[in-house]
Amino acid sequence: MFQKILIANRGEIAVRVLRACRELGVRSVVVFSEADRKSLHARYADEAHCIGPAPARESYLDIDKVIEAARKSDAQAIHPGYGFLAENPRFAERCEKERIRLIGPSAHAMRTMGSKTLARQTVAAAGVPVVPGTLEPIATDAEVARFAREIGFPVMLKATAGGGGKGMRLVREESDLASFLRMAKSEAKSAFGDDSVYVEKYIENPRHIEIQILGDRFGNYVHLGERECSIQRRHQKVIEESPSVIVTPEVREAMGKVAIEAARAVKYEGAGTCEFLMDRNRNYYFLEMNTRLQVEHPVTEMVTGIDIVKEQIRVAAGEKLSFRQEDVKQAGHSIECRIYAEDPDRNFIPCPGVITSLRVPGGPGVRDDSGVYAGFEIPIHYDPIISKLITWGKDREEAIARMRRALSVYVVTGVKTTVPFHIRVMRNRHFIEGNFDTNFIDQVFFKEERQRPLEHQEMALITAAIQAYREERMRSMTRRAGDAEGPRSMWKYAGRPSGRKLG
Amino acid sequence: MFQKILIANRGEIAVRVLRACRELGVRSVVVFSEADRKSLHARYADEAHCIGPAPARESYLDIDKVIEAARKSDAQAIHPGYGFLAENPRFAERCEKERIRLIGPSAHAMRTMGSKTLARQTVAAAGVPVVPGTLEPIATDAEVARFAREIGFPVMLKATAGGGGKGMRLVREESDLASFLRMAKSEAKSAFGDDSVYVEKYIENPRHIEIQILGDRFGNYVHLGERECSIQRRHQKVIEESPSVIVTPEVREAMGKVAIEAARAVKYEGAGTCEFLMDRNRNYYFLEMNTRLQVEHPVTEMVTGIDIVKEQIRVAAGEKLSFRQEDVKQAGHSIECRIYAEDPDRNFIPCPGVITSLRVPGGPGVRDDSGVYAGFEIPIHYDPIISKLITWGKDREEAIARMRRALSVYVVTGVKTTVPFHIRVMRNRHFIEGNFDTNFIDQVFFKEERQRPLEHQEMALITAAIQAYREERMRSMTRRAGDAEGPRSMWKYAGRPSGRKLG
Amino acid sequence: MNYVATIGGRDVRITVEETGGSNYVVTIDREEHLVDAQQIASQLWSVLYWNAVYEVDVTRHPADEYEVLIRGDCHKFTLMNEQRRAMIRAGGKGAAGKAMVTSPMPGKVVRLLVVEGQEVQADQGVIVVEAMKMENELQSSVAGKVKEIFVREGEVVELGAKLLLVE
Amino acid sequence: MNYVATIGGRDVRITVEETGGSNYVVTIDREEHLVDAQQIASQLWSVLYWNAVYEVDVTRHPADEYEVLIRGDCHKFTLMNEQRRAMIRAGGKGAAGKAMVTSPMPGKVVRLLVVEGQEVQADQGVIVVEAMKMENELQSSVAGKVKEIFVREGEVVELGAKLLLVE
Repeated sequence: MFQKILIANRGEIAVRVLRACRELGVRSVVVFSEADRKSLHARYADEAHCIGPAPARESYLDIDKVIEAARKSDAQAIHPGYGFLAENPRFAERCEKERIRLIGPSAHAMRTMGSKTLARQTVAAAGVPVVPGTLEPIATDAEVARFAREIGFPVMLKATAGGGGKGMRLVREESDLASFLRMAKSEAKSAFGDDSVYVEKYIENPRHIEIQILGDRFGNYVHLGERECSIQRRHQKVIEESPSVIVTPEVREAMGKVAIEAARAVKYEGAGTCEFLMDRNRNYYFLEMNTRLQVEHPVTEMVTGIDIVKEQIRVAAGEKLSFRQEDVKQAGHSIECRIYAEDPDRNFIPCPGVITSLRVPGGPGVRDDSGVYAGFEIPIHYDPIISKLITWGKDREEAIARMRRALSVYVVTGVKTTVPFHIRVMRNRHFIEGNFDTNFIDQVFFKEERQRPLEHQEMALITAAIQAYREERMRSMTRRAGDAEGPRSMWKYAGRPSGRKLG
Repeated sequence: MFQKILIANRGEIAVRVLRACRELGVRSVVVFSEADRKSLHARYADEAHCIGPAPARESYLDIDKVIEAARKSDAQAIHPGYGFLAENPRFAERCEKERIRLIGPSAHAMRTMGSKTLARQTVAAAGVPVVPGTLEPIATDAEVARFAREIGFPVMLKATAGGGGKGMRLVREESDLASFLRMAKSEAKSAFGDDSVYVEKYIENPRHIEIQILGDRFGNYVHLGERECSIQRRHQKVIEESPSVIVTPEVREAMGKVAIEAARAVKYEGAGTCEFLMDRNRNYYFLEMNTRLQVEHPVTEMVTGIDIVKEQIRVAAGEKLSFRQEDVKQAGHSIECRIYAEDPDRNFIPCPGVITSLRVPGGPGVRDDSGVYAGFEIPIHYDPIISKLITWGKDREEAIARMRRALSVYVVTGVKTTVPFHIRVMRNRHFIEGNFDTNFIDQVFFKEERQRPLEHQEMALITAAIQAYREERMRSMTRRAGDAEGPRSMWKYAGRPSGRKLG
Repeated sequence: MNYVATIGGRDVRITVEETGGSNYVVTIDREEHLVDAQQIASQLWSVLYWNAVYEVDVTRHPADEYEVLIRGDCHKFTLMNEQRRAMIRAGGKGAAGKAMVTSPMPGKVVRLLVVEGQEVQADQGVIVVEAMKMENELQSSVAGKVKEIFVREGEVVELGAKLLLVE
Repeated sequence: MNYVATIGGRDVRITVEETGGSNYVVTIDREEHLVDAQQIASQLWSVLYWNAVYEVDVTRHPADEYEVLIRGDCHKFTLMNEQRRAMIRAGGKGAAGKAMVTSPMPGKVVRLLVVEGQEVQADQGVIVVEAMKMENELQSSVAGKVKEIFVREGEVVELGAKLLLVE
């Protein structure tokens, strides 16, 4: 095992990795930007190195500075978390060159999976289903028609040179094919000067299902079952769960196997995730592979009891996977809500600022993966994710009930968060029934929410009026007290908000 | 299921029961004393009723007031938690009379198990092993000697009329028996005016093992395995775990069976616990039965995945147990540390007061069962337990590693807590090896701790000096600022401790 | 103390009377409500209304705008005491047709989309403020001429900072 | 600023010099230590010593007694600045043989075990204070006569409250 690991990240994921290090008895080193001196990761590590100004490109994204901190601290390995340098093959190569172990796959695996077309070709060759279609442009109308019939309608016509939706046409029926193909070609011609198009199957109302895999350097692979991440806002995952309500044991086993084949195709080492789209008939199609730890890894940990981060570190240190496929059992159900510093009642605008008070829920089946604390000032420079709330229950109903009860007592003041948004999703009928796809939040949920009447308006007015009243009273009292006694120490007040109350 | 439940308790256990109610979709009512208006349980309930002044006998222990609150709020059931009215048969009878369901066993079961001798006789008749001995006084010296030989040395001589250690003698060898018996008799005579003594087997260096059981009104019983509670300070449990390192699967099954027999003997309904002493040879002896939810129930929940409080409520509502013995599986290992508002570095004196800051650990395998929050003033009137920290790991080593890492980042300022005490226990070699009995903390641990040199003394001096310096600076700055600008609103400071830092 | 709240276009008269301890009588449109309101933290309240328990999070934004969160629902309104309202009404006449664009969050000005003196439409984007890796285009609420710009590109601004004035 | 700490019977001279930001040079017995000390909450510090991270909880009790928690270990000492120490030394001579019994916690006086004028031994119990259902007997640290009792039975007392004076 490593003696010392450097964590090249910040926020909740840096704290998550720190926890794993401490449990393994490995010394931890973090890097922090000038904006992050008081961040939780810089408070919790064994060692901390400042690597530059607030902007990420001058600190967390600066490969030279990260490597320098690793050298200076004699770290033998680097955990990149997610984001920043986590899927950067140049960083992986640099680590290799410096003989520092990157806790993640090889630069080759990153590069292959980082390219959409290369990844698609590689996994297809390994027998993994991809969205059916022609990757090459098709010459004649007849060829397009034949292919579309072959894969079945609806199909999507896409300009080979395309992008930004130009030259794209959704064709639902064969009778529309000829005219839509003409339009697509002419649009492509005028937009890109090239009228070639290709055909892809259109997956309607897909669900996002992904498979967590782990591999070691001895060629052993296991999958830890699926996560469903269909609850997305503007293509960003916001709520994830495991297992998925639509995945049967047979489908799970089959998907697990193809995910392992995809990983094997690039000699994948460590923790990775194969993302799939799934249609109504439970057909699944490879989307991409994330060659890193994912934000939503906790739901898999909750149902399998396996600490993915510790396993990741162990296999990076050259150990064999400590368990086999048959040892992996999914028990119960787990849900994760991502808590962002965004205001769900003002179109999700980011809300950096000082967290003036914080009470995180606890009790049975509740896990808090946080990167913040009361008194912390959330910087304006980074991702708005501040923590994740995860619940476990013996079944989905209990997991949802626990999430609802946990959210109901989750208090963050000073900045707005997405906690109220999650409360609303957790009481939405479609969500509770498991009846959703990746368009649910944007197309169904928000529409329903706009029509829902708000409750407790009178209590809102009453409390606001009392707060306004108290503030005025306090101002006038402080003014008078000041006249009589002279200025008070802010110190005394900050320490004992209700200091006079004893007895 | 009930529509509404009243919780006749406060602190962490009231919050625990509130969580169960909310997950079940049952409306919750709490009672609170005048000292507890801002307690967490009064903030989290659906309804709250003030039932009198701070002293417990005028509020939480006042049966009439609790019943009145239940009537007023139309609660159909009362959950008593632990302590206060939880094992009071008069309260159970009163509930019955008022046709309010008490979530717990019958008054008869409480009364039987509440009497040491009656409990002993009842369970012995049901085939449960009790500490071997004579319950009746023994007439002649020869009889004592014969009996002692029969059960084996060492034995304890106890005055029948005794108490407080008077007339008690530990006899390790038969040769001492005659003279020690004379001494015991004469001591008993002078202390109680009655020289009759009885003999009991002396369990040396016992471990405290207990079995959690659940029963419904249809006569179905399950046990949820054991908890070990040998880590005690002055006979008070402070750390508990499940499973126990010394309990084998065979012993577990046997103990589970006898615990169920004990419960069946009193037609026990709901959640209860049979406590046993276990000697080095894994012989176990019934100690007593707790006819209520116990402080340490979470460790069982963590390894079985069963929510004991919700099951308790379900069976009280007349439902059948939702699972059978064969469905109960222990997975992994769990440890609980009780967090008391006591100063472990000043002989555990109680430390009520205001919690000025609080950061509770999170992450994988960590559960926080708390009754307090930052800004809360812990009242002087009640038990010093403020929360419980529970960890789970795939084995004992991981559970300990997680507890150590969780404690290392647990921050409570304003009041002293037992967190540092637990940190020290978690790094004690004997504890880690599972090598302890009920005398461990008082006789071994404290002795070793006194000899352990403290670390980081220089850093302690440095930081204290800096704090002293900053306080002086702040005082003089506030004084100057006051002269120039007039008094400041405490309001502004309280809200934005580092308000100027942006950018 | 007398207050006026404006919610959903409607004015609501509210009076607050302290009756000892943490008890208040709050009158809304002549209906009296007895509540026990305990302040838990700077903007967090535990309110007992008869015996019902509410946890209420009250955010006051500049210009007496309130956002109140109760059980996942967010109520928005303005609320101010009567004197202040009278003062603003009296002084506010001259400000008709003017509109100050302020920053809805702390962040950094990445782009000015207009120059001083430029004519803008209502809802036209005038400035882009970045926070947490997201660019947020802010609009002018009125049509008019950009009277004054208070910030430069690259400048870090606080929540509520004045960015530019359109009139 | 110059300080003197007394720890384990030994006096230690400490100077603190602020060098900008949250950086300090702290000299202990002539050895210089460069630290970056950030205050996280009123008595909680995050200290960087070179690159090593410490989380330090500093409690100051009355009479300049400190309890400092680092990684589960509790360090106890007194610490005060030089002027204050000099003042106390100068004024403190007359107080020899006197001992104030103070309450080590907030609580309630349940029993007075002595009356004014009574002779007591060192370590004799003089008063019982209850908190959290536990009775705590407090002792006089010196032998002498109970000069004055400041509290009555049943009275609620704060942490550090003067209970009685023995001289």
